[in-house]
Amino acid sequence: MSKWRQSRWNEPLIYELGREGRIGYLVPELEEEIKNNVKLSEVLPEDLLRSSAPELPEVSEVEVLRHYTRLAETSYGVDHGPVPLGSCTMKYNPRIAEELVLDERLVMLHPLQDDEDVQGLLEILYELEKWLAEITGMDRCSLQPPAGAAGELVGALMIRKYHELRGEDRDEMLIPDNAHGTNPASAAMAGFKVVRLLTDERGNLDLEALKAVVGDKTAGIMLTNPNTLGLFEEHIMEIADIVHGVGGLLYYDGANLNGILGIVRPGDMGFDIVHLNLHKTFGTPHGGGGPGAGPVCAKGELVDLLPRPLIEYDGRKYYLDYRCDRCIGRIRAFNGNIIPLVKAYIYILSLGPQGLREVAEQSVLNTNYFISLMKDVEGYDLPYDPSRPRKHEVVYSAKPLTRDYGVTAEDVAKNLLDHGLYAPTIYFPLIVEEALMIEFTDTETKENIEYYARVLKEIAEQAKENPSKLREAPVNTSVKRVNAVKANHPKYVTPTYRVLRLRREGRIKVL
Amino acid sequence: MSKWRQSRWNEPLIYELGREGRIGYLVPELEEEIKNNVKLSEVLPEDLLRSSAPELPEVSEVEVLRHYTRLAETSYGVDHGPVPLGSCTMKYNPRIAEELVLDERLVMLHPLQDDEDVQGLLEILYELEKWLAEITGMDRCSLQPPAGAAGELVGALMIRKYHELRGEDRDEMLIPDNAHGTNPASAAMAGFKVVRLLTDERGNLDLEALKAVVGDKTAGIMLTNPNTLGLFEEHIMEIADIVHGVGGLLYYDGANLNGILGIVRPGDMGFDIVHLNLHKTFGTPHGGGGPGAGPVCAKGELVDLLPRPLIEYDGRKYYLDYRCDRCIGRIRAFNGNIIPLVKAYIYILSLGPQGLREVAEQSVLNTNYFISLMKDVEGYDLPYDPSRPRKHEVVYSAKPLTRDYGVTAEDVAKNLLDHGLYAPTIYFPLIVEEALMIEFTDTETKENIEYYARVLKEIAEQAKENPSKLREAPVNTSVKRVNAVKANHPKYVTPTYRVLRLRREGRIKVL
Amino acid sequence: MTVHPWLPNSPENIKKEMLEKIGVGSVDELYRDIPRSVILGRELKVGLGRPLSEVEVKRIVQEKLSRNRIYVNPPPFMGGGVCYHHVPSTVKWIITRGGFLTAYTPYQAEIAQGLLQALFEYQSLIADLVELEVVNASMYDGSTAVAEAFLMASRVTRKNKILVPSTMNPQHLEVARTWTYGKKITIEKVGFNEKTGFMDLADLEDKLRDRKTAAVYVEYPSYLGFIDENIKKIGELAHSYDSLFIIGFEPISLGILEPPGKLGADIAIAEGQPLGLGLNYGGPYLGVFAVRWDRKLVRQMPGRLIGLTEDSEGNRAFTMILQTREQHIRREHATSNITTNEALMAIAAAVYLSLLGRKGIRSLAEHIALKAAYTASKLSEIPGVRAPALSSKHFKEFTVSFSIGYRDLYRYLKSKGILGGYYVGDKYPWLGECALFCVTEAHSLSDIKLLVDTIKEYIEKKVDKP
Amino acid sequence: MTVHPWLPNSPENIKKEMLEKIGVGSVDELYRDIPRSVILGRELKVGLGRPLSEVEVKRIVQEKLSRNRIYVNPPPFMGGGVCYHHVPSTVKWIITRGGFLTAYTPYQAEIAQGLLQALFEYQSLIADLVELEVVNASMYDGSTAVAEAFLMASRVTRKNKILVPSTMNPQHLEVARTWTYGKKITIEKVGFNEKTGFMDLADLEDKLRDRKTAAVYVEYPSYLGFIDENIKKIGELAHSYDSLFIIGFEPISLGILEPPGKLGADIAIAEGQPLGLGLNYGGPYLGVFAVRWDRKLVRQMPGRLIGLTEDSEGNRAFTMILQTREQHIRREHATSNITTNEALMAIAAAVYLSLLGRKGIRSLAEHIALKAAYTASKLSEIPGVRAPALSSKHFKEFTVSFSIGYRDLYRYLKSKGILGGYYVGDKYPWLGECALFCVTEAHSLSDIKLLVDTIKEYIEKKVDKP
Ligand SMILES: Cc1ncc(COP(=O)(O)O)c(C=O)c1O
Ligand SMILES: Cc1ncc(COP(=O)(O)O)c(C=O)c1O
Repeated sequence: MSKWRQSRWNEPLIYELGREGRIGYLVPELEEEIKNNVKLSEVLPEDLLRSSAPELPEVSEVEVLRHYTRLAETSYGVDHGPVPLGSCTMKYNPRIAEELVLDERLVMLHPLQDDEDVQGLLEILYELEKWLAEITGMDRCSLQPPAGAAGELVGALMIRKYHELRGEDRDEMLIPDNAHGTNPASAAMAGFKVVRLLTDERGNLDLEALKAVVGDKTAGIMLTNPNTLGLFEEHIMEIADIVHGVGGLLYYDGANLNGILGIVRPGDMGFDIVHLNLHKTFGTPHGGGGPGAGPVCAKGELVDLLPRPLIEYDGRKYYLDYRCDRCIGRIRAFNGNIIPLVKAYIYILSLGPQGLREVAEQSVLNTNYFISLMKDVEGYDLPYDPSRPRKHEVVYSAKPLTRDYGVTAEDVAKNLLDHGLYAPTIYFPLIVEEALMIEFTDTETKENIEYYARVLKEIAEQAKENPSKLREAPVNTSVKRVNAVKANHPKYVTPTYRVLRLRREGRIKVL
Repeated sequence: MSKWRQSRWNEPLIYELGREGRIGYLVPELEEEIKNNVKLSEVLPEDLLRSSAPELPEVSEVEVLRHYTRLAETSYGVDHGPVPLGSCTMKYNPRIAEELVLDERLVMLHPLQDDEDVQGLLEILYELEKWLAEITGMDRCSLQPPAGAAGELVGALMIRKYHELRGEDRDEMLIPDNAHGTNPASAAMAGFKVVRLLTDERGNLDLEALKAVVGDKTAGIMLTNPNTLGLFEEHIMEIADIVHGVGGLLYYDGANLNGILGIVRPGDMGFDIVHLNLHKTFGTPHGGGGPGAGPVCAKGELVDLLPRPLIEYDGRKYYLDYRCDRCIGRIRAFNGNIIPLVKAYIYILSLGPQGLREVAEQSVLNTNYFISLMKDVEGYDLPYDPSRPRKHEVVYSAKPLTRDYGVTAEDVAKNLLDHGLYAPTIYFPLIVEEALMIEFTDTETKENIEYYARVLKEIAEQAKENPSKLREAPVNTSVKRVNAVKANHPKYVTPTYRVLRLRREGRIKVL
Repeated sequence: MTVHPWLPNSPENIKKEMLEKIGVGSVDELYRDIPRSVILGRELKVGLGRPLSEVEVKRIVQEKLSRNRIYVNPPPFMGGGVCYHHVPSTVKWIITRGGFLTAYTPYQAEIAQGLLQALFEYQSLIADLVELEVVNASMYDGSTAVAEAFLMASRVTRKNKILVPSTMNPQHLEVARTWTYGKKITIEKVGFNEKTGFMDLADLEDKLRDRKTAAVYVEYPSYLGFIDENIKKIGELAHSYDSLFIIGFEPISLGILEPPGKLGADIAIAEGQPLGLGLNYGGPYLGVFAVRWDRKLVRQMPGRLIGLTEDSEGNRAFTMILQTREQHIRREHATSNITTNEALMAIAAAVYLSLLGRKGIRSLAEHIALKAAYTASKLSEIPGVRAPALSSKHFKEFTVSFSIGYRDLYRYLKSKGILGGYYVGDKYPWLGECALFCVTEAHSLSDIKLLVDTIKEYIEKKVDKP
Repeated sequence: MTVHPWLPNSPENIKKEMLEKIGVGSVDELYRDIPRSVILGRELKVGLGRPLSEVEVKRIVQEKLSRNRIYVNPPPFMGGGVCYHHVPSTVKWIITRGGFLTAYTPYQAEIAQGLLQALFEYQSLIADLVELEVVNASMYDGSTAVAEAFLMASRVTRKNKILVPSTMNPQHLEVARTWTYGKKITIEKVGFNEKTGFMDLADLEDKLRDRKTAAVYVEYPSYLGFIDENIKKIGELAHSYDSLFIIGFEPISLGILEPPGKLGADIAIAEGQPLGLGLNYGGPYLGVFAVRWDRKLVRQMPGRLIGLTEDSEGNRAFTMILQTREQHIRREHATSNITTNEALMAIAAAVYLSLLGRKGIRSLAEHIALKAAYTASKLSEIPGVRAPALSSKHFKEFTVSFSIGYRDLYRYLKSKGILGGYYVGDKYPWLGECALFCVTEAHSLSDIKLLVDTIKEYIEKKVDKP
């Protein structure tokens, strides 16, 4: 049993802290001159004044600070150790970027300030856009989408608009069975019907199946390459030809770019539109679920469809260009998730071309090194042609453990936690049963990769000897296995403290 | 048993991390022009070139970051919970101060820049000095001493010089038996003989004993008031008269000022020289042992003796005045521990006079509330007239527990740790056996004070039932009870990894 | 490539060991399945063409930032959907702790309880602020929250018309149009009163009568700063025609204004930026999204939800709930495609609301309302200036209309170090030369005086010699 | 007084409960034992006379900071005992983690293992840098480390003369005199060579002959930047007269220069600022203090020591060791009065040295040595300029002497945004108009060119029209 253990504070809810009368923030005192000259009753509509104060806790600054400090220290991030969540590219977030973005000359900029006030920042964004276009092999990028999924929606809407502008009525979006859930969801949001494509046993797209479904309803295809199995789609050029051949467009989900940075470019593979996840590939932190940034890049005439504004340079000055003749419109208010964008700028600036390529090579090296360590570990299958090198990630199946000892992918995950390691992404992609999707990224140490493989081996050995023990994990985390059934039960489901309070008071129904 | 537990990482030494070839910091590449024009062999003396590289570890940035993050999260600070170390005044460190001092307009100032470059900072320091003089009731302050003990040394040297300048030969410094160890140590460093004064049963200085030792050898007395028992010295004016009466000076150890801020001032009690601990009373963080700041203030002609430079204002400009006709000289290089000084400035500015007074009242309220909670708790004595209200702190004795069950103050401390609470200062002051010196300060919540009292009660109850269990504590911290004997044994003592390495190689003797 | 601090396995000796174990001679072999024809075969043209040290990067970035202009003394008076608020130091401190900053979405609940609890508390604090029971863990920003609310309303009601105020935040409207474009939702503006800005109730009812309206949307306060005093009636009208009622609120104003839950809102959304976030030139911000305790609504909600539950020993624990709405499970049938959201900003808002508490949020709201009204009244004393330009009541943003051209005045203010209001005369022509000003707790009385005096001075000069 | 965010028990309702339990009617009663005559009885005159909000405090402080002038582009060229170095972001990150920042001295080892380990690693990294076995957990700064070394040498040898270089850092000398004043220690300067700056060995031996010398002190490199190539001989001489040998080193230079442990030092001290600390207008800095593995020396060491040991189950653990030297135990017989030290700065140094590692420190040292030498050589090409002013070899600081008055040139440089060298002509008159310049990794080639060109330009102008 690992000696690691997580801290445990049994931290009360913020509502259970504090006392009446306490505050954690001093509102500046209103000046006498103002107090004497304006009265609240004249300022606000009387019958819209709040009848009862919001039921917020009353907590002092020190209590707030301690509370959230304790919570932060009971949350495992990349700063604590490996987080090899496949598809998530959880790499080290360089501190230089974290430091530089605290600058008030960034944080205090109002989004509607004139271009002349933000020349330095626009230059950063302009250069970033150029670099992203170069990295993807595209012509221009919109930096506005706040995340990958938003980028996908942009792409899907661009494809929709593209066909509409050509007077074509195409409502089918082709998406492989191993695609990330955001792909079909985004296509659906853009009004497309989703046509599912199959994966062949080498882990490539099944070309025959593709050929069978393309046609004049085909608006496009959404692909990620390397795919979610970590395999490079070998027939990408054929796929491009087939889809282009029927008049469809190719959309590239850039979440898996890390392993091929500087080696192959989506644009060169025939893609027309690409989104990038700066919070994956370009080292900006994930913040426990965001903020991210999901720029979208496009080629040729599709550039006109990108959401506005775009950043332009007239040789003297940078400016935001709002002209939108054929563009899909605005994808969000203002100018994008600027802070992550600047972090990504710092990331690329720091690494340069050689560094970015090294990132790719390291991430692929790490994946395949891990595979080599797992070679003689029983209990885990490597589906889809184990002889093919993986790129940024690899997907194992814990099916042998499930079949033989009733130990599931989830059990494996929970046992990894007990060793102070974050678990892989599990049960995705859907085409792999009991999937364990592992991505060490470029920033994981050889030693930790070895440790991870060793622990997986130990788990498999324990599965033979004492499988029920494995199902009790985790025990070293701040709580034991969490009850998800209760969490989702209509009688118990508790999304807020307000619900808990009202339920206790009998003032709320079963959901 | 408390459910709290500290995280445990079993973190290796930084030496045990990393691999040959790794680095965590990129030195900028030297420009070709420079490489081509200077050669190392010509630049440095050949026979002083390092013959073997220093045996530092080789670690990547991510490893360094994780390593020290894990260590920081296995270290308990005020940010985690109460740290009621008596005499240390471990209060909450306001984040506004922590934020504002990161400003490059502070951090990048070279200490030898002209006064005209640092007018803003000098204004801060000038105002801070004025405020500290007002708070202590003195005329001027030197902001230079980096800590309380350094302030004491300054004070002791000023006293020495004062008598020398008057042609008097006085070599005795009077120091109470309950004084902090730095007082006698500082007096001795300044060349004084230390004369120990006794405490009477009310917790005051024994006046008769004092009268018996004063005389023409008396250089001065070092006192803190309230004293280390948390008791205000009731006869302070008589003491001042007695010491002044024989030509001695009064030095005030300001470590215990927190409970009387804005209520009584050392200057008004007859003290001639005062040091303050900004890292105690004025909310600057202790940093695990520093940096601190220990300004020294003086009255009347003693101002001339303060270490130089002082900050002056000529009506237009602030400047550093280095003139030193009678001053004791420099106590450190450059201008003081500027960052903590600015934090203390922000602290005072934020609270204002009402806030500072409230700080005092809250700290006294907290102490006496705690005493009231402990009234019916058996096992702990409150020596020295329990009917007197304490000020910033209170000292209990665990002697009943030791006597009856063999449970020592140290055992009590370790059991507190097991509840996620920091321990009191123990075995100080020396005049209290099995001392537990508890100072909640102004920033501790009523709830935590109650919890602390409750846990002390539980410990006393457990002492009756199962004293040996108490001696096994702590068990919830990252390690169990630490072996101090081995740590100090001449055969094992290991102050550095170098010693460990050399010992393993048989290349080092017993110390 | 030399060894890099961010790439622990980049030293040649380590690479060699790894390649040997893998059984290949070089990393290139691991790329063997990539068709040669698509291999780039040259270096990317990015950065300065080589890896740079921190020393160099810092110099470059800081040089660029030095070419931005910020307004500190006084802080920006510019409104337009977002205003400058003070961000408490404690908020910044917390969101730079590694456990929050560098964590992923809490897929593994047991090792991420702190993160889950913080997000649960965010949801809870917002729920109590708006008096609606269910709040998701965040949308991207206010504008996409509006868009998602429209999409959700359409799913819930199976209708596809949305009625919005004519004065609606134009950027939000644009965004909503983009997001709903694929779903063929039409967004229609309801008539309004040019003096007050209020929605025309008769026109609203007219437009509702076909019962094709999925939802009526109201801003509270509105983009132009006024508070539509008919808000309750609007909600009632909406409901009476089986439409949902969506309120877009300003979070701090709820310290003093009746919450959406009390006004009949089915969905309430907001731009959460005022809750402890920087201006950030537009992002990251925070999309707040809340709905009533109603199964039909909750099931159709977009985004992530954290819920309270127990661990196997009965200890309180948290985990992600109702995931069957989400893309990773429901794929094309999901309620939204969102996954990465603005979690860290939600935590910032939780810390902010915790610091303020029930008393703090009220006094902050009062403070702002009074200060803004005071500023408006002082501006109105200047001949040729009307503030607010509308006769209704306002919270923190308000319109100011000028008898002279605003753009020159704006430039003059900038020359004096003041960032004036955001020009909206082009978008709301009936308001004439008009701009959106904003006053918050960050502005002192002397900041306000400076603004007023500078405008006065300018206008007097103008009038003297036109 | 209103409720304050930093004072959780300041609300009246809470106070009341507490007072009741205590059994007094007001807080005043808790002060009843203070003689009325000394009670202040009025408000203090501090701050602005009232509590201020963060909003106000931030404005006030930032306004003041805006009246400081920093040199960023290029960074300061000023030497004089301290130089500008880049502080890696990781260092700043670590020392702002609450577990380090807000902890006290680790009196309770079990709950403070992380802090203890970090300090142990600091000691260890320095030990390997200097090749001496014992390092304390820090002194206040370089100057007080010198002073404590002199005091320690006197205790160890029971002698009270200290011999120092004539070129010694004048501030350090002043500080050492202050600290040793009570102990009646005399500090004597040894003769030196005006061309090289080296110590005069013959004079040294003369001064040692009375065998009353507790220690000989050498700076390495010296305050004036040169490296005394006789350093080993000086140590041998000191030892041959039963004196200790103390070296004051520059930490980064040890990446390339022979360490004190190899040069015979008994004690080595340093100003640790180069190891990841800001300039901070003079502090906090870091006093580095190391001694040889010798019982007599270690027992007389000042300051705190952390040691490696085990817990009751045999796991590795850390704790404070050899505390019987310290004031809290030995009181007037302690080796020093120090308790609060510069622990957080020591942790910064540990992080810095960990980041650099054995290769990094070497390449950084090489980089600086080469860049400084290059700069000096370029300056020397200007007519009327000699750099270094001494003929010996230098590391990062170096003297530059001018044929014209330096103060005007200095002002001219400032007018061009350049912070020039620190004037030392007054203290070292034989060097003429001379200043201490400093070049580090933070200076780019174009910074250096700018410096050289600006000086050249000024001198040419001067010579044209004097
Ligand atoms: C393959 C893939 N595509 C798309 C996404 C969606 O990106 P985001 O989370 O930035 O919205 C993700 C990540 O969650 C992903 O892994
Ligand atoms: C009563 C007392 N005096 C003096 C000191 C010494 O102050 P410092 O630790 O700042 O050197 C302390 C704290 O350690 C103290 O508690």
